[in-house]
Amino acid sequence: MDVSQDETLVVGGRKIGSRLITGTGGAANLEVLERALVASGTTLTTVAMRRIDAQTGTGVLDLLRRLGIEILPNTAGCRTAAEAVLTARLAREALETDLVKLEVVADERTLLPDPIELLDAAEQLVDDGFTVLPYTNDDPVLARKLEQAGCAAVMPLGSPIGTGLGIRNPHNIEMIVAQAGVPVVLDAGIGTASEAAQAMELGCDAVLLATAVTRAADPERMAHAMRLAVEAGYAARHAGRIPRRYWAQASSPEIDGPRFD
Amino acid sequence: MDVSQDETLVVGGRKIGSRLITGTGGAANLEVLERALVASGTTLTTVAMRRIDAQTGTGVLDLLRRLGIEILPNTAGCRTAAEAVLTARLAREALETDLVKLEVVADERTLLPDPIELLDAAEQLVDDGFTVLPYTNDDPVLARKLEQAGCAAVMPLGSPIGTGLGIRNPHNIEMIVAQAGVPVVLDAGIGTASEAAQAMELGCDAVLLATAVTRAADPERMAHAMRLAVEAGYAARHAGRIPRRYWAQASSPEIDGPRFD
Amino acid sequence: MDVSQDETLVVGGRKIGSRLITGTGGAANLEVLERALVASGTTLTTVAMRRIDAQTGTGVLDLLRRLGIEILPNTAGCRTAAEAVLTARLAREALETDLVKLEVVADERTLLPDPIELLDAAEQLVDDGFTVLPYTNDDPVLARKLEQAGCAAVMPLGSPIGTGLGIRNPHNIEMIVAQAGVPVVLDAGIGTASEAAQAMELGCDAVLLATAVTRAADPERMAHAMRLAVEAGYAARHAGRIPRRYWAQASSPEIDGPRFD
Amino acid sequence: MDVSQDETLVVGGRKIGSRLITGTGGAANLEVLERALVASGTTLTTVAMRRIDAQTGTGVLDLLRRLGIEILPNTAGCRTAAEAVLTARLAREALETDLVKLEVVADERTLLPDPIELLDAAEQLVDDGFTVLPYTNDDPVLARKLEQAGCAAVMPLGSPIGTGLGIRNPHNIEMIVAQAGVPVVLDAGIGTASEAAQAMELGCDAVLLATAVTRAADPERMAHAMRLAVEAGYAARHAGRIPRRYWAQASSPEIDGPRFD
Amino acid sequence: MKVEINGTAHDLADEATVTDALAAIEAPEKGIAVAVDGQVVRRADWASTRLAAGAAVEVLTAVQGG
Amino acid sequence: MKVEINGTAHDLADEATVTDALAAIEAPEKGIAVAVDGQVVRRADWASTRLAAGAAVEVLTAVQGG
Amino acid sequence: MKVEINGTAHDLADEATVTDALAAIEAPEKGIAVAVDGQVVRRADWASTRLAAGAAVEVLTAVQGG
Amino acid sequence: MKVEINGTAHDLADEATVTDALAAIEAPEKGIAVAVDGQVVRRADWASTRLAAGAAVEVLTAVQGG
Repeated sequence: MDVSQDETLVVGGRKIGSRLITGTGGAANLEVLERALVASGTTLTTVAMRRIDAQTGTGVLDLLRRLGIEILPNTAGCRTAAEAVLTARLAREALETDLVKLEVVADERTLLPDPIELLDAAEQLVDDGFTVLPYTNDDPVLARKLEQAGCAAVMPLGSPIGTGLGIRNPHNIEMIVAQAGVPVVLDAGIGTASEAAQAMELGCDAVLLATAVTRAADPERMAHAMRLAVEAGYAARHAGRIPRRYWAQASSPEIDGPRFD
Repeated sequence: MDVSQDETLVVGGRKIGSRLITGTGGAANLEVLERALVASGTTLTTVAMRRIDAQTGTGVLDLLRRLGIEILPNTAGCRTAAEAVLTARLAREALETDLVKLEVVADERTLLPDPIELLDAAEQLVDDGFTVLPYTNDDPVLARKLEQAGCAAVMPLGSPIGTGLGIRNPHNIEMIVAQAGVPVVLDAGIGTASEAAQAMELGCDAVLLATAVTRAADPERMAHAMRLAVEAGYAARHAGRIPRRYWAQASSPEIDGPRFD
Repeated sequence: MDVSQDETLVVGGRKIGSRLITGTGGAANLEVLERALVASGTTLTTVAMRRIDAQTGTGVLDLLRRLGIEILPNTAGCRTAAEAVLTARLAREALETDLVKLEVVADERTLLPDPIELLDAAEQLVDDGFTVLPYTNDDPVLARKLEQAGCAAVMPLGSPIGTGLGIRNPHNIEMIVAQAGVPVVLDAGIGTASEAAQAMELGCDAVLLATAVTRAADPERMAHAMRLAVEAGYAARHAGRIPRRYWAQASSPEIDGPRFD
Repeated sequence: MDVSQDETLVVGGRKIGSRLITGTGGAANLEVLERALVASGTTLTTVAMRRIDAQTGTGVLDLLRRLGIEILPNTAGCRTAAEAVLTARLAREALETDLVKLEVVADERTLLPDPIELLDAAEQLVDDGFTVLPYTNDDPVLARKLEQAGCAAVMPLGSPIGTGLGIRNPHNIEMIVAQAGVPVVLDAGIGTASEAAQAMELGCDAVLLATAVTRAADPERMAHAMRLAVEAGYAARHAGRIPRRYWAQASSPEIDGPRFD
Repeated sequence: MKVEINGTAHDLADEATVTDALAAIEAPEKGIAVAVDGQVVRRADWASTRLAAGAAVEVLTAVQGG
Repeated sequence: MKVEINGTAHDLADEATVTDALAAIEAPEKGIAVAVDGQVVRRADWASTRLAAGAAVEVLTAVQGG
Repeated sequence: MKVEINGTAHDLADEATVTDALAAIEAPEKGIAVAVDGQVVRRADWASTRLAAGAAVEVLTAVQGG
Repeated sequence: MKVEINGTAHDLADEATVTDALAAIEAPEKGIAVAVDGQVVRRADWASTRLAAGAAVEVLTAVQGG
């Protein structure tokens, strides 16, 4: 969805203050995570659902609540629609939110979404009243089906999770944006700031990333870089870039130069 | 030159407050230019030397002085070392600065630098006490020769002036950075924000651009985008990006997920 | 599937003499088509199923039989599994072949496959005894599901049909090849010879193209170019290319050069 | 120089039978080299000049003469115009040819040409009656100066010698071709067949490579691949490729499909 | 009776078979296939398959495509 | 009776409820959810939901991820 | 005498200096530089530098560019 | 007298010519070229070109390269 003028991002009726959505996975510890989240300026952040144990406790929830960041539970690790639906329902119980980042991956090596299970799970969760944000591949057809199923956004990947390979197929992302009636969030694959800016220039409404920040040498600084990059790309998209030209065009006036003969 | 810790950019002994250097060519009028310059946060801006006439007068100078922006005269339009040297000397007379953006282009269609004339002019101007910032192609050998000639920085192109084709050969820019002992300024070819961020991620110390801002649909907003992008790319460079991986890496813990059988 | 030594391509038990599979759509007339097919060296060529009328008659069939080229009927134009299955059955009746290039596209603008309908149709046709060659997107997960459904090959696109945009996401094609146990045929998007060679270098077992040849200025010559390119890419893949290096490596001996002092 | 119809390549008045020019460096031994040269179909091959010693003797010369391949001596290893000119003159004495592949490199790490020394050497050798084929960078301006100096061809690099990084800046190669009045030979950087085809599609008149073949796992097979690729790219260039389109275009007739309701 | 063959109305005898429909449009012997009301009719069954009034007959062949 | 809580066997009273199971593992009050034999048990029903012998109880919370 | 200032012929007094030439085109005080017959004339020398008949005077300033 | 041939010291007769130097290293007849003290000596002049004591003789041929 190409927001033609600058306005707050709205997903499923919720206003999202920042167009940089972050994940919490991969951070060395909660102190590092806190500094990174603050530097990112994010207002919406993912968490995963796992069996409780003594050590972990509910530290990440306490942190997000203290920072006033809205929680976006995911269904990471689910391989079937059934697992994902149950995990989403448990997340809703535990976190009192109907938001869910829907992940249904096909295998451990690529962590690519399973298009069949993903669409099935999306339909079930929409019927069950969830606000569904599906992590999908960059297929414009699947993105459209997810929107038609009632998802509140579509979240295509740039490249596989954690690879840092950036946006491998900008043409697909552009086609997804061209047809989308819901926000498009570039999710997964971002490695560095210029790629986050590029996602926004392609017309995405937001960027979701985790590894690029949490596993950077300096997560806090990278979080700041990503914040600036998302703003830069969004502004550039709406500022109307110059057309690409094959040959040069002078930026200094060519006429009336001095003559020294 | 890879600035290993975050510090102010220094060119020829001068501290440059902003890593975004702008040009003034292509702006519809001085009002538009002023808004763009302010939004860009630039502290150093190029002007061209031309025959004075009644209309133009010295408006752009007055504007830059009022905004407290340092003036960087260029030798745009010069095709030989002799023309460029004379233009630089006239600029020094007129503007009371020893800074010069040295341009010696070979033809109108590509506006690519003439490597022979450029190096000759650089040597003469360095001897004459100028602080020389040469606009060069992306040849690492020519960049090194310009540095050896005493230039205060090297300013390789990303692509031909005004094309908006971005950085066509990142490998060359990286090689220039790897060997440079003076600041590297990516000059020419930038079309949008992500490309300015990329230049900084490649290790450039600053970005110089004009057309991308002045000819954008909304120059002020694009100037803001470029400012953010340069900061984003610089921060990302120094934050230490994640390595690129061929296969995926989960950002959610894989162990100890729930079992629903 | 990476054929580790040079051997004939086998699809569903059939030996395919040429690794260049062609389409017949877009040719100005049958004479042009004949010259292009001969120049391509192809042994397997697609046709579409349409209502018979006086003009067309069965000219293309007569041509292919005369040239001794095996016929691969497609289900072009089908939007649902039901349409595709019926079209495949009619093709089998009309052409006495159990081969089918399965196409189920989602819309006219992108002509991208509908992953849900495609997989459904593939399962039905495999059950019905067809040798199914599905035209699919470049999603490695869908490719694996199609193989698991019993397809005799998988045919991922490089870019949308007729665009000539080449291979937009080589990383996906490599991942498909890495996991495939059936032949991988790069289908759709090829515009020029180097892209056909690249497909083979990525590990594809064959290339299927139509528009790039039939709509070229000189279809016969382009067909010849594609034939050479597929052979070149296949040979290069199996010849073991040199590794990519960041810095240079001399190809002339560096020691014992003459000394002229 | 874009040869608009298919004709034999002519360099400095000599007809060159094959558009694949090869080097001899890097081959494990003369037997491997012989098989590769035969498979490549080349008719012009480079050699380097070095101090004679007992072992080497003149084996490579005997081989090339036996195969009827014309010898193209290079000035590899030279760092100044003076060294290159002397080396060229010795080569003329030793090999009784006025052909020379002029190399003047600036450093060992990049092996990039020194534009100043290269042009100086080219002018001296042209004056001295040589047929000069300069190895140059991909700067269109330097290429034009070399042509104006009287070189019989220009040989821009795709990427640094031995890197196998392919053609890093196709836009520069296209600009060189667009302005050249002498043959353009893509020299250095080619790693695999599709890149050799691409060079020809960009409008180059020939490709010169060594490492990609001699250091491949199977030099003979890679030589064959390169031969086919150069022919493929040349044919594709002259066959007139289809235009690139953003959206899809059906290759099967869309009208008059069956209706199954 | 009226039947629709490839989208065009035709008037056939009341007992008309698929074979009759093919004759009506002068379809060639080989390289064709027939569906009646969305079901494939095998070549072997053409002569014995009666058409109902208003039947939709599709007669397909291979054309350039793909 | 024996029940499995997050994959570990526990011995609970025969009348044990979900609340008892949570007590057994000293689960926190908030930020958790429970599934018994693959079905979600709403917080409101924890006290009243009896566990059967051999029941599989999953107690989840949010952790860093995604 | 005739001199050319920025490409245009002007008629100046025979003793005319650079300063007179600048006055003739009403050049501003600051932000300008002068070349006579391809040589820079320093601001300090404007008043004392006589122009020869037919001299080519270039008066430059900074404009938007680059 | 001592001359250096391809970087190695050789002892030649005082009247030695380029031809003698080539003989000293058993250079082949064809496919070689000679520079003495940085100047090319044409094949035709080998026999008549006397070497000075301490002369640096380079004898080159073609090897695999490029």
